[in-house]
Amino acid sequence: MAARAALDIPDGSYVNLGIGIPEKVAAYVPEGREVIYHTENGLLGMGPAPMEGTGDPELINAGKRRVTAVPGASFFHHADSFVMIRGGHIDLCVLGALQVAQNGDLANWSTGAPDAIPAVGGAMDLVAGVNTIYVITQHTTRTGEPKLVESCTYPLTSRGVVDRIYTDLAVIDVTDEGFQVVELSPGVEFEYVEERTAGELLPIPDALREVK
Amino acid sequence: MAARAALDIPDGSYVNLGIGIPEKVAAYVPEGREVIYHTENGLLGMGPAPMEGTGDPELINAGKRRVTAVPGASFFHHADSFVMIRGGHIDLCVLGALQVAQNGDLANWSTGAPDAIPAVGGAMDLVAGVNTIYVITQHTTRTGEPKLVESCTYPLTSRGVVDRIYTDLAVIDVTDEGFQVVELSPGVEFEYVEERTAGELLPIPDALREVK
Amino acid sequence: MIDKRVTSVAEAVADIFDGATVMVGGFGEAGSPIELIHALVDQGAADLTVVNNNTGSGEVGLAALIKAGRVSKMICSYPRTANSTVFPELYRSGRTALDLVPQGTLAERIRAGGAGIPAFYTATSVGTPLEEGKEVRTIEGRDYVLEYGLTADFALIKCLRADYHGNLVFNKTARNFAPVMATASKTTIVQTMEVVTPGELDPESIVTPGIFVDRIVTVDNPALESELVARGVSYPCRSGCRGTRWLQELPSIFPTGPM
Amino acid sequence: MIDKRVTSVAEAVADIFDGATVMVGGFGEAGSPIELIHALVDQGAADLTVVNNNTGSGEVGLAALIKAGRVSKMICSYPRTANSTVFPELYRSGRTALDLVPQGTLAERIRAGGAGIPAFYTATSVGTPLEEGKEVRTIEGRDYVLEYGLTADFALIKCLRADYHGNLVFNKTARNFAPVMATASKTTIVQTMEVVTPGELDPESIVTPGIFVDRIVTVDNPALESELVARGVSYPCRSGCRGTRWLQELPSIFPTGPM
Repeated sequence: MAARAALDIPDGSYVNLGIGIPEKVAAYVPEGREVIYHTENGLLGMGPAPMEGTGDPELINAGKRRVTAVPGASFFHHADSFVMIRGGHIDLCVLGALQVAQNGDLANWSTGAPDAIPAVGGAMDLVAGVNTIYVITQHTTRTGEPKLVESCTYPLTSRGVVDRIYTDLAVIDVTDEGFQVVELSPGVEFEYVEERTAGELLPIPDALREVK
Repeated sequence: MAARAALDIPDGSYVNLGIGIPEKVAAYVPEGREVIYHTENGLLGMGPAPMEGTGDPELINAGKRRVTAVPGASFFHHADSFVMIRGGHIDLCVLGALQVAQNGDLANWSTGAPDAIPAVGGAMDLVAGVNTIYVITQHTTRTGEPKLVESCTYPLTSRGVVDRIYTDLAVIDVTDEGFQVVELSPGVEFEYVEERTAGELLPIPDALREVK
Repeated sequence: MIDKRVTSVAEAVADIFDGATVMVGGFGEAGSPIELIHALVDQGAADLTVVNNNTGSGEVGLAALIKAGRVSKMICSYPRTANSTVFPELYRSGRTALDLVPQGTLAERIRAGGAGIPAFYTATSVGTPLEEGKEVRTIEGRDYVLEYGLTADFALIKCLRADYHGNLVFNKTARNFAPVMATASKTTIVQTMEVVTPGELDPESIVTPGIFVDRIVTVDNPALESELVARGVSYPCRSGCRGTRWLQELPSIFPTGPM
Repeated sequence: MIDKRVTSVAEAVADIFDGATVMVGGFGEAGSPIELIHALVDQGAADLTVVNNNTGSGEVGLAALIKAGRVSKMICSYPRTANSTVFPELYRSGRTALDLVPQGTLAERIRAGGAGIPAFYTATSVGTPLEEGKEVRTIEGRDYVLEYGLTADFALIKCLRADYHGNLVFNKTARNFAPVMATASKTTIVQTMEVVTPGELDPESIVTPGIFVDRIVTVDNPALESELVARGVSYPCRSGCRGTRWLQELPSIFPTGPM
């Protein structure tokens, strides 16, 4: 999924990668493209993790793991970092999700369980401010429940913000008509995906199919 | 006037000096006091003017004259500069005035004349944000009109902000009861000042007189 | 003469009072002023409202302060972190309240508090449970919530290098919330690795001008939170040792002396 | 490959369109991007709304653009400066409108525009004529006016040194409005004295990160506005010379070549 999402990141983009699988996208960006990674705790120009046991404990990413800084990087404080996010300067953000609704609503910060400690971090700021929002997620939960849904039952992160979803089964755009499959994973049939999706799922349009 | 005002600037203060006579205050701060000057165009730690014909045309004060930077100075952008002003971090500001009312209202940016080009600069931000506002002004206009008035007739810079006024005739505090003389210039009688003041003017209290 | 140095972390935090609001710098361990926080644990002030992005980890630093029962309310964006066990317990038992604020809104509210901006509008949290109870306003066709500036009585922050006028520079992503917290607090207390003479820091590169700083204390060899947590250390240690010689009194755990 | 360099000031400003809003850096001559402004005079875009603290001086730089009749509206705090004669004439004749904004409010409105803050409250201008027509709100007992974020189509700014990713550092008080204007404009165009390779600028000291910058053009020996004004020079010169060789074509005034 991370590798597939990486193909869609344009050369020259400023990108924020969420914690978890989205972080792995950086490793798959095709040769020849230059992408600059932002981490909301105050670094533009984030590089890969340092060798195990090295690095600076005060050079970390939003997931609080040690990272490096590439040539041309800059450090800044938190308010300035969110100027980049809230002000619409970050081109693209790749996030995880608990649920995505067919109208683009995203839930990715809380299951709403009564004993859960609520924790939101920068997720709401990112989806409110970044121009293009990609989601990477397993197509269903561990217990087989659809994560692509008609409308979210978990507390929302924001309304109508998701542009594209990369799952283990397909690449799916959020459109006015519903979930639009644009690509199926190798060996996966449309009907198989449809059964595991709770919202309106549209098959790959013929025009798109012929190009492939 | 500038010399007298300088006596009242406490050691360790962060001070913004307005354009004109207020600028001269810096030259009179008593030996042994360390005062740090702020200029709203992005410098904390402003030093005196450089020697004629030297200096950097991009190291200037709010009056657009060349200045220097003292050891420990810092440069910052305009929004950060007004964080210092609006956020209440500057201890004291010395400004010029067209009129001061006995309730502390200040008018110092426009005569309201119909053909005047209005220009406000940072005056409204300074009086809204700085903790203590001193005014330096001639006691009357060139034509002999009082500049200390019952209420301002010129457009206001802000309401109820002036703490103390240094004129060629006296040092006067703005109090709930009106203009309170705290010091008369050498050889000046209270009645002489009173005749040239339009608002309520209170003589030096006995207690204060005895201390002197 | 402007000289903001104080001689010890104990002196630096001596006047923090019960019921105070305290902003604490750091994002995870990066920029966490761990020695100032431990001095505050020793000092004893209680019923504190603490502003930090997280709630600390293990039983040192901010987590030690929470564990000691001194924090009646946390204002933060992400109280759930790996190794963050202290806060969840107190939160679930109702002894520590939580005001959850999105990270960018938290940073901007602190910046606004320092900038004399009492309130501002942002699109963050619109249409979510965190919008509840807030004024929503449509500006040019988009909905925004009204958020208020946040100020504090004290800020505790950590920097790399300071001059004794209080000008500060930071280390990499340890900068995070510290510069805005310094602007938003009545009294800003800084622990620094090194103090230099005014003029030694490049005036073009100073991140926090001295006007925002009140006290500076040198902690030239600060503890590393992640290492302490990995080794299961608590503050005070389980046999009660505390103060600046705390780590030295744990020779079996730290045979090479202080970290 | 990220390389934001363009080869000439003419190319840098080529797409500025009639009716555009253009933020122009500089406080007086400090930070004024005079060569970019002259390129804009030559380019011909008209009906511009210009945001700058002042209105230029003499008949070069911003004053030249105003004199050429290209500016239908100025948004500024202080249009009245020594040697500022061009704007007053056009203002009095009604050909250039003026939106007067207090300096700190101007800076904060630009910062808000760049930060995705559509509006904020400030005490500045409360109780004055500049409050007129604005919403006033009482927050914790004090009155504040509502001010809106300000954005632009283009920013023209000047810096000391850039890398070709667009990271910028500035010279002393020439920094002024440039960093916030860079954040608030769709297209930020920078003239720099020098371009270096990414990595050559200290990442702790970069003032404007490259994310806010779109185009960089090297002007290694920019003209000094105050000197031009003192010598009574106009742009274009009175015999019509213009472009980057403008100054060289004035040998009698500048016998030593370009300044």
